Amino acid sequence: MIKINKLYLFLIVIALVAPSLVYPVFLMKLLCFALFACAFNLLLGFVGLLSFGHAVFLGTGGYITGYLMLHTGLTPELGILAGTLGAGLLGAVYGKLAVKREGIYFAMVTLALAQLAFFFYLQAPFTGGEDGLQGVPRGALFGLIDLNDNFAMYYFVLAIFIFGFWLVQRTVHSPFGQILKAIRENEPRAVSLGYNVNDYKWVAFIISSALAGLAGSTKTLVFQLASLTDVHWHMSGEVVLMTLLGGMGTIFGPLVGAGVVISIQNMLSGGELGNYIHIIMGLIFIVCVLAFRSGIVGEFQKLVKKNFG
Amino acid sequence: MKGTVTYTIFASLGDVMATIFGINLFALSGQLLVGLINGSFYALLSLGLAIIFGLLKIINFAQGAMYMLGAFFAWMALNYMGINYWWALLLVPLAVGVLAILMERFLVRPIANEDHLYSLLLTFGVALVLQGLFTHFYGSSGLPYQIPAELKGGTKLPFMYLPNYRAWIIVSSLVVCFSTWWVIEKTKLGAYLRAGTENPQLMQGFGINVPLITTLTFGFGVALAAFAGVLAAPVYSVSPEMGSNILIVVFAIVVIGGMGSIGGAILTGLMMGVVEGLTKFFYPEASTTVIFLFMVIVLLVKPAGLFGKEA
Amino acid sequence: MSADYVLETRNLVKEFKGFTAVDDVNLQVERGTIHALIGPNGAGKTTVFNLLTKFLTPSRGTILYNGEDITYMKSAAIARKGIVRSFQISAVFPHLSVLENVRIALQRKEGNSFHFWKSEKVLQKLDARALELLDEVGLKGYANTVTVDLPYGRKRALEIATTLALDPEMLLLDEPTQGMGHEDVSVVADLIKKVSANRTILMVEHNLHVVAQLADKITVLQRGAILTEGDYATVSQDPRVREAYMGVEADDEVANAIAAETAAANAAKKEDVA
Amino acid sequence: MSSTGEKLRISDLHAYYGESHILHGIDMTIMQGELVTLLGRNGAGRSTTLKAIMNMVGRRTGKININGNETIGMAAHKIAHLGVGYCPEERGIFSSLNVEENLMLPPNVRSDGMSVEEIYDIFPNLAERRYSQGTRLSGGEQQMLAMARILRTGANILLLDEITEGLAPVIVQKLAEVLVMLKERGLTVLLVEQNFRFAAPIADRHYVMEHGHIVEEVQKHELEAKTELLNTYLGV
Amino acid sequence: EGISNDVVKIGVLADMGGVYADICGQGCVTAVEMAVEDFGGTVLGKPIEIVSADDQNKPDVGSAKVRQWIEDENVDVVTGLVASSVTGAVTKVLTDAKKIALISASASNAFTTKACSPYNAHWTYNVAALANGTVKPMVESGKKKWFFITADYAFGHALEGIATKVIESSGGEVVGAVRAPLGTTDFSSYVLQAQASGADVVGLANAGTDFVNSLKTAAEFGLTETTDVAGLLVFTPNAQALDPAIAAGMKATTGFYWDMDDQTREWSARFKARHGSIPAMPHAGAYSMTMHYLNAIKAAGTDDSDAVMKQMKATKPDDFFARNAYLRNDGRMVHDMLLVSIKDAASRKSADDIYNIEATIPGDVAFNPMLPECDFK
Ligand SMILES: Nc1ncnc2c1ncn2[C@@H]1O[C@H](COP(=O)(O)OP(=O)(O)OP(=O)(O)O)[C@@H](O)[C@H]1O
Ligand SMILES: Nc1ncnc2c1ncn2[C@@H]1O[C@H](COP(=O)(O)OP(=O)(O)OP(=O)(O)O)[C@@H](O)[C@H]1O
Ligand SMILES: CC(C)C[C@H](N)C(=O)O
Ligand SMILES: [Mg+2]
Ligand SMILES: [Mg+2]
Repeated sequence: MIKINKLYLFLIVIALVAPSLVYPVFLMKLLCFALFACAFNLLLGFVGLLSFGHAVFLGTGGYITGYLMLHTGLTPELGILAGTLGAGLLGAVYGKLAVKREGIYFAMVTLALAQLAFFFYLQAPFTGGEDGLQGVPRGALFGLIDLNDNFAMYYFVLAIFIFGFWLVQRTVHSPFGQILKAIRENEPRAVSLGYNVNDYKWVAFIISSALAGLAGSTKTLVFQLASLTDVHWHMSGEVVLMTLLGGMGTIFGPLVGAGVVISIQNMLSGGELGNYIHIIMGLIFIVCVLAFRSGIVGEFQKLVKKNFG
Repeated sequence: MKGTVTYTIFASLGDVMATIFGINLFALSGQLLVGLINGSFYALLSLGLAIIFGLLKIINFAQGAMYMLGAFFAWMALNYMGINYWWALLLVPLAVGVLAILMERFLVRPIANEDHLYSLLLTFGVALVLQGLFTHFYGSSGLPYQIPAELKGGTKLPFMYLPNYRAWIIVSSLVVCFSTWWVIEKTKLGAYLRAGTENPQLMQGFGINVPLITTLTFGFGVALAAFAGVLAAPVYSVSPEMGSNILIVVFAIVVIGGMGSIGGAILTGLMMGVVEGLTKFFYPEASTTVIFLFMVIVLLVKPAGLFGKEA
Repeated sequence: MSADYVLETRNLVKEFKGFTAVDDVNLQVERGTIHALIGPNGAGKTTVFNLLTKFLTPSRGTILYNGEDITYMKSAAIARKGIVRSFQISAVFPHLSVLENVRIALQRKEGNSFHFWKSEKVLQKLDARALELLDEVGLKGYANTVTVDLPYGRKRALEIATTLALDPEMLLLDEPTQGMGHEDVSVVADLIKKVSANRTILMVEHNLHVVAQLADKITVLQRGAILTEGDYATVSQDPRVREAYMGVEADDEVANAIAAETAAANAAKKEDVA
Repeated sequence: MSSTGEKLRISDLHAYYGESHILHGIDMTIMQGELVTLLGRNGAGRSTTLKAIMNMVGRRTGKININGNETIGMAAHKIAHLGVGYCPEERGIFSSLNVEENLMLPPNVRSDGMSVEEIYDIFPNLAERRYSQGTRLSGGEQQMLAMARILRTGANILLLDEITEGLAPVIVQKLAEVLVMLKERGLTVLLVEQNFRFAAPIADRHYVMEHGHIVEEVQKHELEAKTELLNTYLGV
Repeated sequence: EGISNDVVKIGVLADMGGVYADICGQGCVTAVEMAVEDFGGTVLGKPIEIVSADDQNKPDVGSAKVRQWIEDENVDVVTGLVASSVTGAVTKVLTDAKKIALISASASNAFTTKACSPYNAHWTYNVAALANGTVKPMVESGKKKWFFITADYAFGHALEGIATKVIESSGGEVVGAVRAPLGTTDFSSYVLQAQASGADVVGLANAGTDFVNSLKTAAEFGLTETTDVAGLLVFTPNAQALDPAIAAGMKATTGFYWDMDDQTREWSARFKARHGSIPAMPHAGAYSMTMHYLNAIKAAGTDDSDAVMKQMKATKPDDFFARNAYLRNDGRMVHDMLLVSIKDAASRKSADDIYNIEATIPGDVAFNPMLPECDFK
């Protein structure tokens, strides 16, 4: 217990000083994706549901926040709140449909539903289509702190991330989380104990989509832009990759996975290798699945257990 | 009354349009036929998925990439080796099937006992790699492929000009789909397949070489996609993106149909093509989403799918 | 005074595409008894069970529970009314501890199962009751064991403890001893006996020893219809039952053994009463 | 290769499911025409022994000689063709096939299997429900079908796992008769049973397993003398 | 003032692997490299450095990259710029940072109209030039009734919109339009609708694979035989991908054709030797605008954006690409465009020989006049 607390303390200190060492916008991007991956991991890692359309919630949060910030002059915290709620609402609708199917079907249903939304956003007038919503103002937090300053923005994003991260942890270790665990272990038994398992999956889906929306809303503020990228199925694939690579069902896996994937993308987007980005992502998928299923954090934990446990 | 309608239709074979309730019947029939053509591709692809799913219990996310590969191989065969369309139609599915067999043997089988979500992710990775490779080497603008000389031209139907090649697409894919259905539902080999689907280990115990059947089935399911790819090459441009676009739609179709039966996969595929065609006619803006909306409705009223068995 | 029936069926019929699996069955389960359903293979026992627990819908007829018509109620609703079915498949949560297994069942009534913002520590107040239940089935010492590591028979016991946590009024057991070794069979039989206090149990069972030992009343089904009813002694003497189910030339040794057990059981019952 | 001698010889058989080591060096020999049972408590490894013979476990080492062929390195699907018929504990009826298709499914491994008529004679329930979907049968009917299925193939070494499970006593008695009849025809049977009362009168020999080891071998004539011992092993 | 950070850093942002990769991807990088080499590799004694990145046609990826280039890597100017959506987002970032955007491949005319900025320079072509170049002469020659198959996103809408204006102002009418989603593979039902519309001309307001697929389908269903089909935006790689039997005779407007004269052939040969294929118009444009930018630095004696921009507008670009050219105050580079027609198979001497040049369209005819609010001095 103490060890864990020390670890958290250490991480927070690093997070606090990081922006003076690394380009802050990069860090903010990382935090947004880490939050997105944490939200996704709540479903995949702790309920065993592979949502292959999670980008739709990231994007929905982003569009709502972007639209409101552009056209109503809301303060950023309210804009983000609205985006989060909107994504959660969409999650409620999609989740209700998706939990009717299991396993691979669940993955296909979520993917198809996300594609439905993608086409909607592509055609709907308020999203700006391919252009996206550009020039979204960051505004002033509570009307006081100007977020156009990258440092101010960074600490705001960090606070949001910590909140999201905490909520995921809390959910996993809550009475609700107990039932989720039971459902993952033996679904028919949970049913026979009188639990309406679809409702539990549904609530988990809503929490996860709202958090994904939170990540999207935040990301829109950081980059001052909401676009189709965030609702595209490639993005859904990316978050799967982050979680898988980092270690699904682990606490820090999504964080590590997001860090690695974002860094790789950053590295590749520069040079000659840009061409290879899909090939490399694909190869990572293959390698992870074949040899590395527990992900970086998972394998590390195994190693520690073997040598010290 | 009946007579009058018929009369109207026949009388209008010239350039007078046959209209009922303000709907242009000729245009409608045209769209229906076009929908059927698209449905043929959907049917081939979802049939391939269903067969693979049946025996391996995995969804082959690379099915779209294999379709793309089919089209590319046809192009490469023609341009590098001078192999014409007809040979390609035979050889390319074989070649892609062989690749699939290697993929099954070296990538899919090692994780056969893991959660099937992993194989979904694995095949997703394969799809990304294939798509990336072809984009890298051939760009993304698409490559041209000629309609074979024998099938150039078309037939003037009362309601539309039907290119011969499109007619060929419908006929050939229906023949392939129906033959596949017949083998699986009506023959002893099919019984092995169906039983192997449920309990491969026991089938082994009965003396049936299930790994071989599994591998061949995977190869065959993928070959169907490649076949569709070769069929598609002359009408859609051969491009790395062609597979991923269609695959998600096919996924929705699979959810609608429910993977319950081989016949169901074929029928749903054709049906959704027609539904899409109708939408393009009545309300084109929704044509990209109609199949997904249809899926939503099916999920609401019959979660297991139109042909799915209740869990 | 007419007997107090917990569960009754009236002219229950189930047809599958022209095949009548359950044919006009009038079953009456008396409160506080152990009632066994036996009969040859394919007689319709499992089908009756599925009808009672709403896994199947009757073609005709009514099902009454405490006088209330539950014929078309959903299975989750019935579970909440107090009819709980146990499954043959190992119905445990393998990677949770034994204690947690029981706690999951207790948690339902707490009404906090959707509280994702609370710490799971709030569940600790259920531990005492969970331990009590584990004690009842002799698993107290295993409370912190991970469930996969339990021997087969103990898993069975755990499953029953979990079921009891729901505090059911009526238990439906489909072949509870199937696939068990002799030792486990008697453990489970004892357990059933033990938990039958204040409850009603309806079970399907092919193991005549268990039936003889436990059942207060036996209904014999054949080809979907009730052949005969009564206590073990009556039923087992019925020549039709012997022919259709037990076999005409029932091995004397077995018959004797059964008779002895029945006697012992009856004796025990009388002692209970006294 | 002798037609009368050993049909099955197992030495130092180890079997694993993934990481877990289940069988720890099994040795047994079964002669033609013998009916041998494997007794033991739940989880002792009896089913695993049969599965290991069929090469249906994760990994196995040791020697398994069937009808004179060493099979440890043999692919699973080849084993049946040595004349082995396996009836699994969980029955394995196929729901996508009807009863008759299920019955006809396994390929013949030898020519002298029972005819379908003969089989329907033994199990009249099956005849009655022959066009029904396999898994729509009642539990007991499925058990009958699973047994019937391998009688048809002509296999002469039968590995039977808990075949009386869930069957009404009448049918159990009928099965006992069938096994005796098969034995008389010269078939070799390895029977996993919980139902000792069923097995005792018809078996020639018994192996007792515990924790993946064979701990005792009991001949038919020793049964009486070793009752005590069996009781402690099996808790009868 | 001199050169900031002692280096001139040029960022090339393009689509390295997506649907526009052949139009302006690695090829644009190559073209910029050629410009820097031809310029001599240094300016005012300081090195010229090139960094490049893949925008994946995503506005967010592109703008994030550019932000990082500016804030973290001291990039002075961004060139390439393909998908209009990316360009829109990027020019916002650049304008905020007072850095110059040299736009080569984007089609939208927004960067010199409603999203104009003193830091934008839009080279090669735009939708207005396409409409004026291709559509106007056709309407004037009597093809009055038009039907559009339009790519259903900003670019397609813009192209259709501006073409519609041209048609109507020239006395024609638009009898209908269908919007096909980006990346549609099956155009048959749209073609059927076009057929049923009774139009004289079916305009393809799309680009890239969409253009190729829609045209192929039109030919297959016999539309090309009964009706004129006009491709509004045709790049050479797409024209090469088409069966000459289908495409022959089709007219298109382009900002550049490699085989125009000796000057273009000389440069194109060098480009092909390095890149493997003949240059499409954005490649040539990328070279031309980089060259013009470097010349302006040299002349201004500084790489300060305002000074350089002023210099760029003051001197006329003149090279193999830019003919009769000048950079207008709104950032529009006005130059002669070409009206070409696609050759049939028989008259092609090689695989690269695809166009006949039909006419030269003077820059002032091709491009719409400057808006007063965009007149940045
Ligand atoms: N879904 C179904 N469709 C068709 N027939 C069915 C179905 N379910 C059961 N049957 C038939 O109904 C009859 C009764 O089956 P049931 O499972 O109730 O028998 P049972 O008494 O439980 O037998 P056992 O002791 O063998 O388990 C059987 O002949 C079976 O084949
Ligand atoms: N597929 C499997 N994976 C892992 N362990 C297994 C598997 N199947 C069986 N085991 C384990 O192997 C051991 C022996 O099981 P086996 O099924 O052979 O026992 P058995 O003697 O047949 O008992 P039963 O009466 O339960 O059939 C048990 O501990 C069981 O948990
Ligand atoms: C490269 C081109 C096809 C133009 C691109 N579609 C744009 O949006 O400007
Ligand atoms: Mg039953
Ligand atoms: Mg067993």
